[in-house]
Amino acid sequence: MPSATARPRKYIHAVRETLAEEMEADADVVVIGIDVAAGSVYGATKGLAERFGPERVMDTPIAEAGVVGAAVGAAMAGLRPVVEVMYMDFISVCLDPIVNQAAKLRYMTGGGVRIPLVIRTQTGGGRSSGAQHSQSLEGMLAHVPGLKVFLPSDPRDVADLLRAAIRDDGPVVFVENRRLYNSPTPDGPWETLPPGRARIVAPGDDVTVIAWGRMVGDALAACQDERLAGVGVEVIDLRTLVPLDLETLLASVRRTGRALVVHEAVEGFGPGAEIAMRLTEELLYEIEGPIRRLGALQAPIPYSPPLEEAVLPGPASIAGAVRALLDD
Amino acid sequence: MPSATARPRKYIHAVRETLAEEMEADADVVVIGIDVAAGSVYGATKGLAERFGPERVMDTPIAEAGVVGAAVGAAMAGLRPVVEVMYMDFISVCLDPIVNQAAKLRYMTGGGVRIPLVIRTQTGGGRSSGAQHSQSLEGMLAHVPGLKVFLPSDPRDVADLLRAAIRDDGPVVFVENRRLYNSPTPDGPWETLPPGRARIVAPGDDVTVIAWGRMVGDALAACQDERLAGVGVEVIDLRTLVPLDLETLLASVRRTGRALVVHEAVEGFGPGAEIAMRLTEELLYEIEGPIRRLGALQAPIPYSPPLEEAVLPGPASIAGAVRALLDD
Amino acid sequence: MIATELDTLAGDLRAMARIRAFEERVARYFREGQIPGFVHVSIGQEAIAAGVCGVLTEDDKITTTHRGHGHCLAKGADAGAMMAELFGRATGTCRGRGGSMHIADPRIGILGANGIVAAGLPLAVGAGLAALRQGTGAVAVAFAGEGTVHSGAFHEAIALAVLWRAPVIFVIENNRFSEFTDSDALWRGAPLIERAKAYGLTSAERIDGNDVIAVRASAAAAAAACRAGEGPVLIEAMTYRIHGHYEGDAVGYRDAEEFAAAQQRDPLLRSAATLEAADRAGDAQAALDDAATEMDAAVAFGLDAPYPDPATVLEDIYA
Amino acid sequence: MIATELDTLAGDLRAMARIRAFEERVARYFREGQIPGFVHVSIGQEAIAAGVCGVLTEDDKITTTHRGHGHCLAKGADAGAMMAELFGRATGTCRGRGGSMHIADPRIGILGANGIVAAGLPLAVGAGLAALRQGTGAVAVAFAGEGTVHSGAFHEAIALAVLWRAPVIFVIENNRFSEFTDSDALWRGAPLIERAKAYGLTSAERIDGNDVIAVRASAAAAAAACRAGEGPVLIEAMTYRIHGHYEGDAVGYRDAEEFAAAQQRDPLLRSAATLEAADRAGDAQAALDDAATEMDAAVAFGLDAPYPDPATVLEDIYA
Ligand SMILES: Cc1ncc(C[n+]2csc(CCOP(=O)(O)OP(=O)(O)O)c2C)c(N)n1
Ligand SMILES: Cc1ncc(C[n+]2csc(CCOP(=O)(O)OP(=O)(O)O)c2C)c(N)n1
Ligand SMILES: [Mg+2]
Ligand SMILES: [Mg+2]
Repeated sequence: MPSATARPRKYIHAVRETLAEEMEADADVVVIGIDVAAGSVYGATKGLAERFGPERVMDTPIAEAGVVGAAVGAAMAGLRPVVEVMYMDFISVCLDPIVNQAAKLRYMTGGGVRIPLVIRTQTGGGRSSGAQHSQSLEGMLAHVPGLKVFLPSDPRDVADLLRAAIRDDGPVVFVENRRLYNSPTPDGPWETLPPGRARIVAPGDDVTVIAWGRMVGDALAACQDERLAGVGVEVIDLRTLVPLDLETLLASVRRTGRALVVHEAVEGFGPGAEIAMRLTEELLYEIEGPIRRLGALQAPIPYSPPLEEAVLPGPASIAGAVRALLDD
Repeated sequence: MPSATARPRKYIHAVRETLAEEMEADADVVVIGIDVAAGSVYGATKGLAERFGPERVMDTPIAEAGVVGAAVGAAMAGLRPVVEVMYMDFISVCLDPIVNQAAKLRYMTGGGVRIPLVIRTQTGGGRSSGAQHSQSLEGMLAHVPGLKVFLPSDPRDVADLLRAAIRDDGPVVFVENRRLYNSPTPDGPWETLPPGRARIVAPGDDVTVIAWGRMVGDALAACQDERLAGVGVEVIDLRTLVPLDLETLLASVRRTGRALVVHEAVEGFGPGAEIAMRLTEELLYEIEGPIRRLGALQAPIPYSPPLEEAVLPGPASIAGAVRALLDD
Repeated sequence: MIATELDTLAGDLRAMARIRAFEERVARYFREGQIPGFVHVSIGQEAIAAGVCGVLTEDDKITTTHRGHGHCLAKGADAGAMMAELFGRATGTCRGRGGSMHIADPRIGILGANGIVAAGLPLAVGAGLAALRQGTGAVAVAFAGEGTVHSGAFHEAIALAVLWRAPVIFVIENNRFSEFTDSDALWRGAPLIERAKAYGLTSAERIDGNDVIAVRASAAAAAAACRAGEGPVLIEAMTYRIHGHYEGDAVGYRDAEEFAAAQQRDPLLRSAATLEAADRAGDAQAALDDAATEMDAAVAFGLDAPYPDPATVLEDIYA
Repeated sequence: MIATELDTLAGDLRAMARIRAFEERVARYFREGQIPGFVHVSIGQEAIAAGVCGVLTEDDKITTTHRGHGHCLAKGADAGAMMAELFGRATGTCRGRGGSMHIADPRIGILGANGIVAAGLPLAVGAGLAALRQGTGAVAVAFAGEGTVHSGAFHEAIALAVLWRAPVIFVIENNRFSEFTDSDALWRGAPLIERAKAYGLTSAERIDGNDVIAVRASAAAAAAACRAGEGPVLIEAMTYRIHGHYEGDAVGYRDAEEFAAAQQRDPLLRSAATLEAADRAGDAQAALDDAATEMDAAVAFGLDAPYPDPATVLEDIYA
């Protein structure tokens, strides 16, 4: 539960308010990125510059490799930078400081250094943003030892996980979903879970659907599909890809016997393969059919709405895939 | 079989001679990279500058993003560049032109352009090259629609696949393994296979081991391990990750009932997960135990030899993993 | 001005008017929700596209940015096909795969807009290299915003172009803003053209990017130098972004007085005034009228066009 | 020269001699197969490490390259622990995880050597930024080879350092070669220091990197400027790579005459000669002797040290 302020109303407020709280609590927390003083393109950092000044909310030129590299160096030297990479697709221009520096330098120095760095970025297909502004590349990052990868779907988790990321002494990639920015904080209790703990967002005994980010909501929506009438679908929000909460997943699938992993990322060589495989390895003799994945088709994300819809998973295709599992 | 010249003696000669042959055959083929005129660090391009001149064998500054980007543009405009990224780890500094440009521009232009580009790079752990010069990152690339990924283990395949890559009208990442550069061309027939066709390098009926690059040799060596005495191990050299020859793999595993995917890449969220999962999906009711993966441990590659040995797969750990499969 | 110069100016005004009319319709149909995604228009910057592309042939290549409609139109892309692309239709220049930010027509040398800032610069260097190696005499133009100049790709592209002596014209459109930021606030040191000269570019000049006559002259000299093997060169064209960063941007950061002054420097008004002063007001009016007619037709073509068939979605990924 | 200057020079010679003795042993033990991987030694370039690190405190940070042993030694890293690291031992500065190319000791401000060319530059900018924000008065030094200057990371690092006015000293060691390439062959345009000034660096000077007195003076001025809030600055230190790119490089590309001339400019000989001329030959000899003794002990320490326990291989990945 947020420590000081009121409950954030929306996903994007959770980002903003948690940043503010952590900046308030620790003078070493600085926010760095393109146009962060103006709030960046979705307004996630709005108001911070006015409150904390340009020395702690630092606009940068379009030079992401240098910026992220500098953030790594600043983290090694005692700051706790929260650096924004505006679209996840742009990790392509700053992968080295993420993968070869932030992720590895603690190990390479034999534990000699802490790198308390958060790389905030956002993704979210389905709005015709085109092939270079729509990718979900979390699988690439999860593959790199040394990086943690958080992907909240819910404003409460945004707050809790962003706080945990900022307080983590190692690098965390924090992936927001722009299509969730306006989603409201649900009523009900605020159950804080640590990174590495998945959340069962809908209980069910017949089949497990594992998702994160925007796909959690789509999975919940899929439960309303008439093809799944009467089916007990357990929907699990993974929340963090690294660390991975295999325990919760195993317990669920052990009970349901069937599972689908859903993600916006391209299916082939995607993150779902690891999850599905880990479950299969453990539960081969207990499952009632192959654990399956549903990700984006093997294509760059097209611009035209009907094409993009054909490429990305959504409630209908999730429901279809769950139905197919049950009929397997 | 190489078209004009004699059979290359070694893996590295196959690179060099195929480049020379293709440059001879097509004036649009140019070689670009750091120190390529001097042969680069392992000598793969040695002699080409003398033969084809500096206009076709172009040394570059250390500016990989610019160089690969320029190669993409040159390919769009009619050349067939073969650009070298000296170590696979360095794709981190030039991922954008690979992932957001080369891989996507054909699609994004509605098929309006061809991008006949080869990105040659090399990997190969086990020689204390350290965390930033030892990574096998093929999984990241295979996840990107639009890229083909070739990883020959054998001088004959180097020649055949490099030729195919150069003649391909789309981008291909061609991953050599530096620890194989000195490996000799085996005697015996030269069976040319196209990309997308795996090769059975040792037949067997009890268990299938799927590998590529240096791991193919390690898998063969594992067969000699006393723990596998009398076991019919079928070793398959995958040769290309994209396109993926699922058919050959399925046929083998259908027969053996057991399979292990081995790679130098880190196991978690690695390329083996996709392969193992695809096989499992198809063969769930036919396999005699979970299909397993053996990759590098979830760590940056350490420098010290005993540590590095602990992290990377090798004949002993492969044999152990195969044994465990059989005992499952 | 002599008659042929006036003819040229009238032609350039036609090109500018086409861009203006196109962009105005883009803004409108975006606002009305008929164009999906996001769009960045080039209103106020038309003279650069018109003047530079005016000296190019179909063999020459261009790369551009998220704000690339004008460059594509001026380079010869069909307005109807472009509009269809923005509407996401099957008959669009990219068959609906690209959209505004990725609009392209490689068949006529338009290697495309690019969603990654600065990514087009190395592509243009490569295209220039290809022209050099194949001896075609073609040049490559990289259009980029002034926000690009801090990026590594800008630096590497220029270093390579200079090293290879590639026939590349770097056209930096300095429209004051990089998203919501005053670009001058991010700038330190000598003016860009001084930096460019330090890289060893043959020539680097800062010009008034709202004066199409100046743009054309600078581009013609640049292209001639490149074709003569004396490239690469850089042009910093000073202009002003009249709309927001993208349509929908409330531009709260913009200085009202500065904006008003910038509007006075409108490149179309300016060219029209020159024509009028030379008694060729009719040419000016015809340029505007014809552009309106053409772009209305383009919109109609686009809106009438069918959406792509989802069954084709996996085409053209591999060659 | 006055006595205190001679004392300083004697001290710098000690630092240089330590580096030389260390590197000679690295080359030997690598040749003998006792050091795995590959190693890049800095023989001939010692004056830069000694002169620059001579003006730094333990709070100051440095980042360096694949050729970083000298910088680490001069910044205060323990030679025995470094040697143990190169031998891959548990008592190495990085517990055997790093090796030659990644040698580091963050506890004393050595943020590390780096295997990715130019990656250390942004890291240093960040360290400088941290010093600025935390008001520690510390400076950050980025050591880099002249091969670095074409890379995007160089450009972006300098742009950011200038924008943030970060207390960063960019020390570009121009040792003639970038791997097997004559770096001049890749250079076009104005000299580096002119380019650097165009970026808006407060100062940029080219110095004789084999003259430790000049290096120290330049570095002292640079550090003072940075501590006074006037940074960042750049120093291009001209030197010559006496060994190959890595040990084992046959250096077929090297001009014999040029090499012979470069050897005459040996920074150690030069400093020793100055001391001898001032009747302090004893200091010079002691520097060499003590260095040999220290480094023999370092080798012995390294060779005696245990290998890391493979059971610890998964430690220190996550904080
Ligand atoms: C690598 C990268 N970083 C950030 C962005 C987001 N972005 C898109 S346009 C833009 C500003 C570009 O400014 P400028 O180059 O001046 O072009 P203008 O928009 O003024 O035409 C930014 C930051 C991007 N597309 N790519
Ligand atoms: C990004 C990247 N590209 C290429 C290399 C391979 N490489 C290692 S050192 C080097 C040359 C560096 O030259 P310079 O900067 O002059 O340093 P020097 O070796 O002379 O000290 C190259 C190309 C690398 N390590 N990283
Ligand atoms: Mg701009
Ligand atoms: Mg050098």
